[in-house]
Amino acid sequence: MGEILRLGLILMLVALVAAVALGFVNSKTAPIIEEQERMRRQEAMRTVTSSLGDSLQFDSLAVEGLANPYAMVDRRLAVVAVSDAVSGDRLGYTFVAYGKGYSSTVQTMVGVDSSGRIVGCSILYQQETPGLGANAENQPWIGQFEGKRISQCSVRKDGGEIDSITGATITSRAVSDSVREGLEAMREQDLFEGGERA
Amino acid sequence: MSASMLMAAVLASPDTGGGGVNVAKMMAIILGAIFINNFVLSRFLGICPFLGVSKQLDSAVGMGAAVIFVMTLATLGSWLVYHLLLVPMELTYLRTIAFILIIASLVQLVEMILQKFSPALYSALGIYLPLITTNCAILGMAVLNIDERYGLGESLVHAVSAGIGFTLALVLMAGIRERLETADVPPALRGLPITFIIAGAMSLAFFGFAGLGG
Amino acid sequence: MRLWGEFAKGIYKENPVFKQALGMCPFLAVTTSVENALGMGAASTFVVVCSNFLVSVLRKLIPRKVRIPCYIVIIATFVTLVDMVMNAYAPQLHRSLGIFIPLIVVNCMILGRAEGFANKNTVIKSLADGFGMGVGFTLAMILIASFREILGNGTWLAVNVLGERFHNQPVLIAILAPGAFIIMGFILGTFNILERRKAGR
Amino acid sequence: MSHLLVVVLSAGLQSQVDAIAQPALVLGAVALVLGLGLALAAKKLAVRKDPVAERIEEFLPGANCGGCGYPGCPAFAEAVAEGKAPPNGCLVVGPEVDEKIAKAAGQEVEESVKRIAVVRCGGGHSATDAFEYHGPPECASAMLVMGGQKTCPYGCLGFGDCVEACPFDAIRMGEGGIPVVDEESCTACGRCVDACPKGIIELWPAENDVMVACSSKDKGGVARKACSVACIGCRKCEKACPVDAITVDDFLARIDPEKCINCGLCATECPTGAIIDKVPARPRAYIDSNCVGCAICVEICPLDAISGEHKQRHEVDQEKCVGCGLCVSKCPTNAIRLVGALSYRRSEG
Amino acid sequence: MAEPRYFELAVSPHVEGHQTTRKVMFDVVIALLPALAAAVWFFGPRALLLVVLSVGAALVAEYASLRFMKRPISFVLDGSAIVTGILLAFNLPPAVPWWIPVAGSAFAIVVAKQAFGGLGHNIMNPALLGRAFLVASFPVLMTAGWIAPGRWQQEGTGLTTSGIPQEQLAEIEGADAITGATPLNIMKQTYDRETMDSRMGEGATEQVRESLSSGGTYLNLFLGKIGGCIGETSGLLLLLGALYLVARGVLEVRLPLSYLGTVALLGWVFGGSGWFNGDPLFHVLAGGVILGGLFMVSDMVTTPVTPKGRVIFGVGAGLITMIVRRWGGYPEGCSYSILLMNLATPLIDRYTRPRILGEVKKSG
Amino acid sequence: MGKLKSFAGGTHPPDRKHLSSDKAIERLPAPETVCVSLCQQLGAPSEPTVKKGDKVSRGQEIGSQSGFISLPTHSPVGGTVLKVEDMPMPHRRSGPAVLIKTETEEGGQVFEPWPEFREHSPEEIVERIKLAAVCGMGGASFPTYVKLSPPPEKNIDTLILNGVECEPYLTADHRLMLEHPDDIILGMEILVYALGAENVMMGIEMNKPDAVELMREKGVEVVPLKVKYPQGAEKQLIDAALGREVPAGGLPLDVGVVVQNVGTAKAVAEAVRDGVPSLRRLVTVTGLGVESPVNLDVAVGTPFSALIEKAGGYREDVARLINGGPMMGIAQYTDEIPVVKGTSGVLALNSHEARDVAEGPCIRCGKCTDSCPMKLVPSRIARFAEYEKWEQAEKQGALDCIACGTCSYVCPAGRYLVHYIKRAQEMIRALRKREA
Repeated sequence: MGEILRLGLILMLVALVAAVALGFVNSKTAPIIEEQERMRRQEAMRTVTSSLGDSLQFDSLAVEGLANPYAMVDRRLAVVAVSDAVSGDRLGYTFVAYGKGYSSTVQTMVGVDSSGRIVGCSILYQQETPGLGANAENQPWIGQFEGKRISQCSVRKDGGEIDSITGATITSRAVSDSVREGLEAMREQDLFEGGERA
Repeated sequence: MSASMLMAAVLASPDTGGGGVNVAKMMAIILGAIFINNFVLSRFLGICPFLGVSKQLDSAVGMGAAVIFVMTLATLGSWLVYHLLLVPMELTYLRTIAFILIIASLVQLVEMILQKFSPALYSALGIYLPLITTNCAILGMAVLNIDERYGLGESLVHAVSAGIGFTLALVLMAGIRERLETADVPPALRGLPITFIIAGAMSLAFFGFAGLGG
Repeated sequence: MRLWGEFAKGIYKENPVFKQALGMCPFLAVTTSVENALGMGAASTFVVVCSNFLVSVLRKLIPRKVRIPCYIVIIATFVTLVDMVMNAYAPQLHRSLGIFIPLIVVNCMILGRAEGFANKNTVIKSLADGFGMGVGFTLAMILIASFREILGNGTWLAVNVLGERFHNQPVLIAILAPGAFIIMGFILGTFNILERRKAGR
Repeated sequence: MSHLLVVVLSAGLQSQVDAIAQPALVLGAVALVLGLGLALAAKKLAVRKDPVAERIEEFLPGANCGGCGYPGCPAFAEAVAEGKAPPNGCLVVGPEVDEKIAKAAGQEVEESVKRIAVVRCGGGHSATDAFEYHGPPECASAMLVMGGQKTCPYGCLGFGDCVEACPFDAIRMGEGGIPVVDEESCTACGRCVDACPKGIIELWPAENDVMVACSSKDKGGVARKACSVACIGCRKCEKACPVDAITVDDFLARIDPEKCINCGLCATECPTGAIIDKVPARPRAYIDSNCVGCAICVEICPLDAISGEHKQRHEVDQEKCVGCGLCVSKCPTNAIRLVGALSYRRSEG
Repeated sequence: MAEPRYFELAVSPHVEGHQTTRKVMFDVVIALLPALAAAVWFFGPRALLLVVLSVGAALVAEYASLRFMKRPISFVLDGSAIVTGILLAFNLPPAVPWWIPVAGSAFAIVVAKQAFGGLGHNIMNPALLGRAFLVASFPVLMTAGWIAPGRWQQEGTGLTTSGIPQEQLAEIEGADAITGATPLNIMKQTYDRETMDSRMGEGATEQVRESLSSGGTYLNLFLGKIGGCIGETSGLLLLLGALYLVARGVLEVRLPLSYLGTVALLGWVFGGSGWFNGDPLFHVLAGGVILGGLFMVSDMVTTPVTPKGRVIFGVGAGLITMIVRRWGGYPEGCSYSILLMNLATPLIDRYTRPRILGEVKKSG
Repeated sequence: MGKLKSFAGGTHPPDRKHLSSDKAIERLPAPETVCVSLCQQLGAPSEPTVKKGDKVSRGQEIGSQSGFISLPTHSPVGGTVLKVEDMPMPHRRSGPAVLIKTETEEGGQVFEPWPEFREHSPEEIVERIKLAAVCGMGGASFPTYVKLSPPPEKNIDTLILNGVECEPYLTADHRLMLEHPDDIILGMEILVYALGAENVMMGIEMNKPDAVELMREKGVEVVPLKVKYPQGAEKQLIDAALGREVPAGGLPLDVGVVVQNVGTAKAVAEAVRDGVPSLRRLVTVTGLGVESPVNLDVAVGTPFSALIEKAGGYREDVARLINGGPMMGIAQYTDEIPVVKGTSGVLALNSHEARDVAEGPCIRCGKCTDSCPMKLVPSRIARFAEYEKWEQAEKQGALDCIACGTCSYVCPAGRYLVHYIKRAQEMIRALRKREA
């Protein structure tokens, strides 16, 4: 039994040292990572809403019952309200759409104006096939979402106005469907003015 | 850890939020893991045993079964540890080290239990267990489940399906390699090279499943 | 010099990928571009050097029976370190390597070196060995990544090498999974032919 | 003082300590539990069947990578112990460890004499064909059809089953229609010996450069008719051999490699060329001034190549001497050396 | 007595059957010629050019690899490379650039065939693997490039690539979006009834389906007056070729029958928008099923040799074809289904060894 | 005519029996010297009992039985022994033989004639058949008495006389049935009596309708069989005639059946009724390589060259000489070899008839599987054999192969399938022996 205890303790010792080292490094890197993540989001939010104005203010919005179509992340869709930093007028929203792509969950940052028209999209994260699905990140494709309304926001095959990436229908569909579903969820909660009713 | 805590954690897992299991999503996970994103052929996980244990059909089947078994158990263990221990304590950065420890000890434990209580099963599966510790498919599965934010149920389904997918690839490969034993493969390509080429061809054929369940 | 020998053997004679078929998973998965290959190579080299070092230092202290778990913990620690550091300072690379960073833990090459070499050799030798293996691994990855990136994207380290027309219509399969397998198969075959030629002389 | 330090530390590095203590605690606990479990397992698993396998396992990495084709290191160790797997099957460990494994498995038969495969037939194109054979071009197949196409029932069929069988590419089909063994590459593994349906390949000491390249047990006339280089059992070699290394049975000469001194006399005597002498150039005996003229060498020389006055320094007739070296070993004053053709390995040793 | 006479010695048997590998291969080539003629008729000389390029590339690749491996060059002329070349070209859309068949053939011969040891040793159908390679490598080129049967369009018969007459298609609202698609593409869209209806008005799905299943379309499908791959247009002529092969004893009927039968059955079971209301005839006639079923499923080298195994292969391939058609990402699953079953062939062979005469199977 | 009985698989090689089917049997006088093999049959060779210079009479024993499956050897002529040594043989490179200078062809009756065989017990009859050295005349030369001495626990209910003669070209049995039906019928009765069988039938392929008719007229129960190779193989014949499957690795007597060739029946009749041992046999000399094919009644030990001479000599383009039929026969490189009891035919093929295909790789067409009468997968066994995987070859049923050659015949790739399998059989048996 003593032998066993000794072995266990040695392993514990090693693990202890490892944990200490990791804890130390983590305490140094975690904030950087967090900051970076935040910056990226911020940057993405700014990019997708750049057409709404120059000085914008972002506030997260709590709407009861705003269901996240992709419930695996969060049951509530985290919508950020975009308003003019000066006047405080609400100009639109941003949110992150999650769509199950070919080999990863594609995250798209979506910017819409207050009427529900998309003003910009950019891919936050994807691990799709290089050369195919990964091309979703590229401007010519993701750029076509700009100006689209909810009903147009699906691939042509499904009757929408989004051209699929050749050979990567699944990724195309994942992005457009997830964006549309997010918008639909917001529409349900009457977040958009006029026009966009069911 | 009390049972109620466990229950709470499981219930709190996202996938049960929608009320009831989403069949379509489950199908997507299953088909995805077996065919579309086959661990070996598409995600490049578990290549070493895939190359190593695919020489004979018998061992391929045994290995496959062992992988399914351990993968499921490891997923269960790692998911619980991650969501009940690491997440609450904000120690998620320890996941790699924690998972590998869990997997290693789990394999050992299973081996021990099997040997003790079911010698028949041990001789069929047990001999493959040691090989699984360093099978990146298992660790990959644990990490993927976290990255994909799967709930416990989904994770388990994912694990079983991925294991089946792995077994499928392994068994097919073993059959082909047995046949190639008596084929006129150019000497330079015999052994590993041709195995890679077959894997490539298999991977290409599996493209046919693209979009299934999606 | 002997140390040079320990280092150099990893590059061709005992190349972990081509001669020992180790570390295949990351090898195939991340070699879609030379850049990724470099990143993965650097990370793996770091881990194998560090783990070789530590294992060699501790080789007298760790009892045989728990040596594997201990090595795994040591390796996992360094992998997590790399994970965190890369995430902090090279987030783009971190994202594209994805799941394969934590999976360095189960790269047989690293455990293999720890157990097969560092376990019974001096610290300095183990460092040389680890470095050699890491560099060998990296070079191997760069080799296949070059094939894949040039064929599959028309670029090398993101520089367009085969002209615009090819870049727009590359042989996509090279960066897809089947391409990885098939190219690897033919590279190994070529190595076999070279070996034969050498033996024939 | 120390108290102060603790206070300062805990105050100043509060967050830092928290960030480190917590993981340490968790991981330490996990590791302890697992370590205990593993150690317990190791103890429980101590029931091993094969001590050899266990010893081999000691040398293995234990990474269970599967690269060897076996499910894990223990399985590989067992396979090696049972002789099913080659000792160098592990891809991870280096050659030094391979050796240790081989030793543990007891498979390493350290050969004192390097042996190589030799083909006991010189026939090939010199041997006549009895008929034309239509079938799979393999010796084993031809063998099934009336024992092969050669008139000589003992001779090489020349389809190269041995070439196919050699895992080291050490055999190729020579121009004479007889397989040629590359001495450097041959490892004396014996695959070719098994592969030859005529059983005319033999493992032969590499040092023995003189051998009978014929297996025919037919009577002289019959053998001669079938093949121009057949051993006809004339016994000339038997008589020529200075060391009685040759015996002729069943109309076939046989050299005892233990006794043979590579002098090549038999080869020169052989009327059909059935004895092959591979020595490129022979040295000659040289008698130096240490010679006391005892004439022992004169007695011993099978070729009468040494002559000289009694108590005078003797001389070797360079024309007659074949460098057999018999005199060298017998000279009481060590006055005789073999010179010339120094590349010849015997003279070096 | 005169001088003794010596005879050649050979293993038994001493007489030979009438078939040789080369005859078998050239029979297949002959059987494919009518369909080739149809392709040229419908798609113009370009189809012929593509086939010639493909065959040429296959032969060159075969020659080069045999030379490289220092194997007897005579195998180049055994006809198998020609068959591979033709079949590969038959699986291409008629408007692909000229280098596509060249690349595909080279891949098919080098990777799918010679790397495995050449004729008889390959695991997967080279032509299909070549096609899969092309689809994966050049998805844009391989999924576009359909052309409507040109000759008829020029003469104003108003046919479209889908085989549905122009006027009829025009009746369907918003149908302009689908004129460039093959029948299977259209069928695929009708699976999502909701979208289809919402886009083109209530009942559009049914309307399109009806058009697809109309007698005219059947006839077009059968005769080949539709868009599609070079070789898959004319079911009639393919069938003719297959009958020739059956008559020559080259084609074994178990494979094609079980395959086509399964496709038809499953086409009925879930080939429609619900269950058990599909159109079996449509599913058999559309796309590459006839080409695949008659000439690829029955590729000797890559399919099982045992009678039972052949049936299993056919059924399995049919099942996968229909699953891909109904639920998969590609409109056509024929070629992939065959490749996938090719992978399983060694296993099927292994487990379907016939009972040896007098053998008592061990039970339990 | 209803559906003819047959078995599953098989093939239809061109039978070319018309070359000799209407040629009546001619008796060929013994040549100047006869070379009698001491190993006429399957099993151990007999021990020579004569030496150089000895005078022998026709029918005298010149070799004695040695071992269970073995037979004595008799001199087919009266004369002087010239030498006793190894000589070239049709089934092996060389074997022990006795060379006898022919002086007379008189005599031969060395046993007491038993015109009424029923006066003797079945055991006595079997003993007589053994002493008379009767062995299977179909080609395999299995000692007949062994087949007639089943272990007591096996109940033999049926005797099948094999008049199928499915090997292409050969017509000796056909002629025999037409010309000596009574001898055959007598032999059949003796065999039935010796075996105590209840049923007896004769299997004849429908390419010999005249023989079927004649036998029926004589009151024999004939099973007309579909013309298909290898209809005459024991297991296939039993399957076709009775629907019984001989278990793998087993013998016909495991299903209560004994099969005997019609020629054997005649030899039995002569041994019992006339007291003459088996000294002669019928040989079809045919093929496009000889001028005029004939059916001959020759003394055992007659050289092939004498038979060829009788058939008008070779034609210019003769390429191959075969002992037996074209499917299973053994090629010979010289005609200076003697007729043995298993020589059912001497076949001289010209270069067009003789198989000469370059062996190509297997294209897995499955024709061998479809046509294998034993329902094996020959291509697979051959593959395993080619790559020397004997164990797997055995698992695939290599030992069940009857070496009929159908697979090689139908193979479009010209693979030497049956040859590989035979090699595997030899290796497997050798390995088994080594293990035992």
